[in-house]
Amino acid sequence: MPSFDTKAIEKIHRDLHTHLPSDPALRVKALESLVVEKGLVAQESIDNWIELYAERIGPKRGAEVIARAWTEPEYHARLMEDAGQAVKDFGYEGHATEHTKAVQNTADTHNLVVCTLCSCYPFSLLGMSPIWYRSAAYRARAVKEPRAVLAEFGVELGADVKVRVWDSTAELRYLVIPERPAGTEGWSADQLAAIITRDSMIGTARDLALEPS
Amino acid sequence: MPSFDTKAIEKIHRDLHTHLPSDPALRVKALESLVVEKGLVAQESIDNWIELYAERIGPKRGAEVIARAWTEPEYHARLMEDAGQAVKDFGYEGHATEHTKAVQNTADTHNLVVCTLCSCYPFSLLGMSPIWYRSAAYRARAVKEPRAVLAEFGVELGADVKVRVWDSTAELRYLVIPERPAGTEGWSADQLAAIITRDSMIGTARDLALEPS
Amino acid sequence: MDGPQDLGGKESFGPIEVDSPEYRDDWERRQWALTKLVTTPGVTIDWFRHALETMPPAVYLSVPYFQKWNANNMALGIDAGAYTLAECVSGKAAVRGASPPVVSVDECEAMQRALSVDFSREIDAQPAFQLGDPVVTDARPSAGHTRLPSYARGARGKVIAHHGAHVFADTGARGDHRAEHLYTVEFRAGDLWSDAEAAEDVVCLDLWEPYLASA
Amino acid sequence: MDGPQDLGGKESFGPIEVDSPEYRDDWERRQWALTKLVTTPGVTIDWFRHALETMPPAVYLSVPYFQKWNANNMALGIDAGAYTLAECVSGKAAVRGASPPVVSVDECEAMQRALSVDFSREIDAQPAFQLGDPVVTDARPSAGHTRLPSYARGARGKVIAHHGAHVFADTGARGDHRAEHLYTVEFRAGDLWSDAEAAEDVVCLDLWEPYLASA
Repeated sequence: MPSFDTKAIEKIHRDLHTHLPSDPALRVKALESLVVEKGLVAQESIDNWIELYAERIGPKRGAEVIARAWTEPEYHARLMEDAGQAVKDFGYEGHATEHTKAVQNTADTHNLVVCTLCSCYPFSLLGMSPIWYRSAAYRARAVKEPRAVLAEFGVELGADVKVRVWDSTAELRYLVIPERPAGTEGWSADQLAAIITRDSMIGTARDLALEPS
Repeated sequence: MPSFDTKAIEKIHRDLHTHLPSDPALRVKALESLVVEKGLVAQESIDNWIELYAERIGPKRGAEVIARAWTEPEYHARLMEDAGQAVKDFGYEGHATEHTKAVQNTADTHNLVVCTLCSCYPFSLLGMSPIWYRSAAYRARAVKEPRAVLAEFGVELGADVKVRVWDSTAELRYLVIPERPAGTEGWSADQLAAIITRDSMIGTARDLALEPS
Repeated sequence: MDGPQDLGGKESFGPIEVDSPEYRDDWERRQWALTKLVTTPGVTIDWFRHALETMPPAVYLSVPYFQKWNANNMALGIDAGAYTLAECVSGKAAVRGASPPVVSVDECEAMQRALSVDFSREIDAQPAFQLGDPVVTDARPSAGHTRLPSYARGARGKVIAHHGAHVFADTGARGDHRAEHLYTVEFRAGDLWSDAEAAEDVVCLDLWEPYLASA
Repeated sequence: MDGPQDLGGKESFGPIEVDSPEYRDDWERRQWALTKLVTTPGVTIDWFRHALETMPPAVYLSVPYFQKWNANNMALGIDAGAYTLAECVSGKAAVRGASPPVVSVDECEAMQRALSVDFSREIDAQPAFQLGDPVVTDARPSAGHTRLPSYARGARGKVIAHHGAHVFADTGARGDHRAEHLYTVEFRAGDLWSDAEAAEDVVCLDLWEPYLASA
């Protein structure tokens, strides 16, 4: 059982830092060979988990959910009411999505999601997070200078647009619903899903292009 | 002239980090050879500055000041009133001592000095600071858990002794006056100065031994 | 606690690598899988996070994200007695175990789906705050793990949502799964930062009742 | 600003190397001398400190102290046009200068003595606070350089000394040498930390008037 003792775990971390090689590839190899030898996991299971995230779980899921919300007002209402439940229609519930909240961009509001204390992310809906989302720079700056951050992503917001930053401090996760672009009237949900980008669902992109990127 | 521009200097620091070798000895050699070639300093002056701190400026100065205060009540009063002025009797004014404040340990009070924001120190009275004084661990912990810090230095304080931590946040510097130990009645100022340690003037030591360490 | 993880509003980190991928190296993918497939019994999500916060700060800030997870998995396992430091360093098990069945991709997907964990709980206590209530956050650093970031300490905000009671992170990190009422609190940027880009922008945080007082 | 220098109360740094010497390597002594002997015109003590705070945080926390000073001397010189980045990297001057006279040890000592600098100033404004006054510090992070550490933000304390007006660090870092009244403020440990070792221990800080309000 864990000790739940701060000083004890801090000491273990210092010891690991002292004794492990600096190359992270070697460190991961050491842990992998240890847990495989101990019989805690089969090597092939690791490959399979990687395949799962490479093939099945990614931002396409979130895009499908949002495209449906754009085309079905009733689903949009359910998504806004309880996104964690609404994504279960697709079987897309999973890692860190039980308490998901959808936040809607509008002409005068832009939403941006961050986790300043670790790197919480709705993995089951968006797949693995990009490195920048996990970086100190993004975590530090998104809450303090969201407009400067957005500008680095190429999003220039006017003073007439209010920014709402969501810092994922508890077990709620956030999914930004971008605005449906003009010129997509009559498009199918599949067509719409194809133009919804990962960054637009985090909030570091705003205007969607009509061509898939 | 300096730019006084935070973003500009931050960028320069990042560039230096990218382009300089990681070995600090090489970095210092580069700066030294650059400023010598530019005619900003003579190499021998650097040696002389190092000799100054090796031979003339060190904790012996602070010890002399305190020994005099122990033996001359009038000087003690002046030191407590304005230590920056009082040390000028010895010609010990200098780097970072103009606004020095002496703080007196008593049976029920212990003083401890730190600079959490950089590593301010009364160089002209105590010489170069020890590495631990400049370390993140000391700077982080001295204000929050001074008793645990003191215990690491071998000082165990009872609950009847109140700790006063002085964080040097402005241009005031602090000099702890340790308690004069019993058994030194009749000692000369020179004899007394010999038992006053650097750490006792920072506050990480408390009881002085009767033998010079 | 004021550990290296508390990054909100901290300065001097420079530009964001906006084009960075999900992974730079293959070991990152493998560590991600290892963290999900090999868990140490009794480790709560909050103890996992808290353990990560106790890494040497210079290391926390300088190594890639999944290197931190690697160290944390080792540390949590050593702490709980699942491995020894020597085993982690050598990568060799003192005692070999029987190889477990392979988890197929479909089974991995089912595992992933099962990670949709409900953190809400029914509690007897009535919520202390209502929607629209002005609140002020605790000004002092927490003694242990907390999810009240330092940039939002001693700050005034407004309750904009109540989520019922959720398992409380601060006690969860000590293995105590009590629940407390959880709210979303909205803060004006101008109330958080003296140099806010736009004072009427807002930052919203999910905060448990013990962090809050009436303002 | 909330930079890497703001270490008071931060966690996970581990034990103190209580037996560490003044220097570990000869280059540390040489850098110390270089910093004192070669100054860039117009650099204030506060701009020097502020510049150091803008180092990449992971670097600030991981390199030896005088390596930071080395980088800072280069950065300040580059910023002010005294050197170029290329010169710092190569260690070669684009244009050689005439060698200056050697500063003898006695002259070094006289220079050192002259570093006893009076930072007090006469100002017209009357002090806003008197000895014994209860005060509360600003709760928000400063926009730029500040000497109000984050651990003492939004905290209640008591004025125990007034030092007249001293050159104000926050503006000094921008080259503006105005002065503000300076006080020593005493804080109860129990008012700063939720897990103070002894609530009645105290921490004293020297704080300028703009950091303070009546409590």
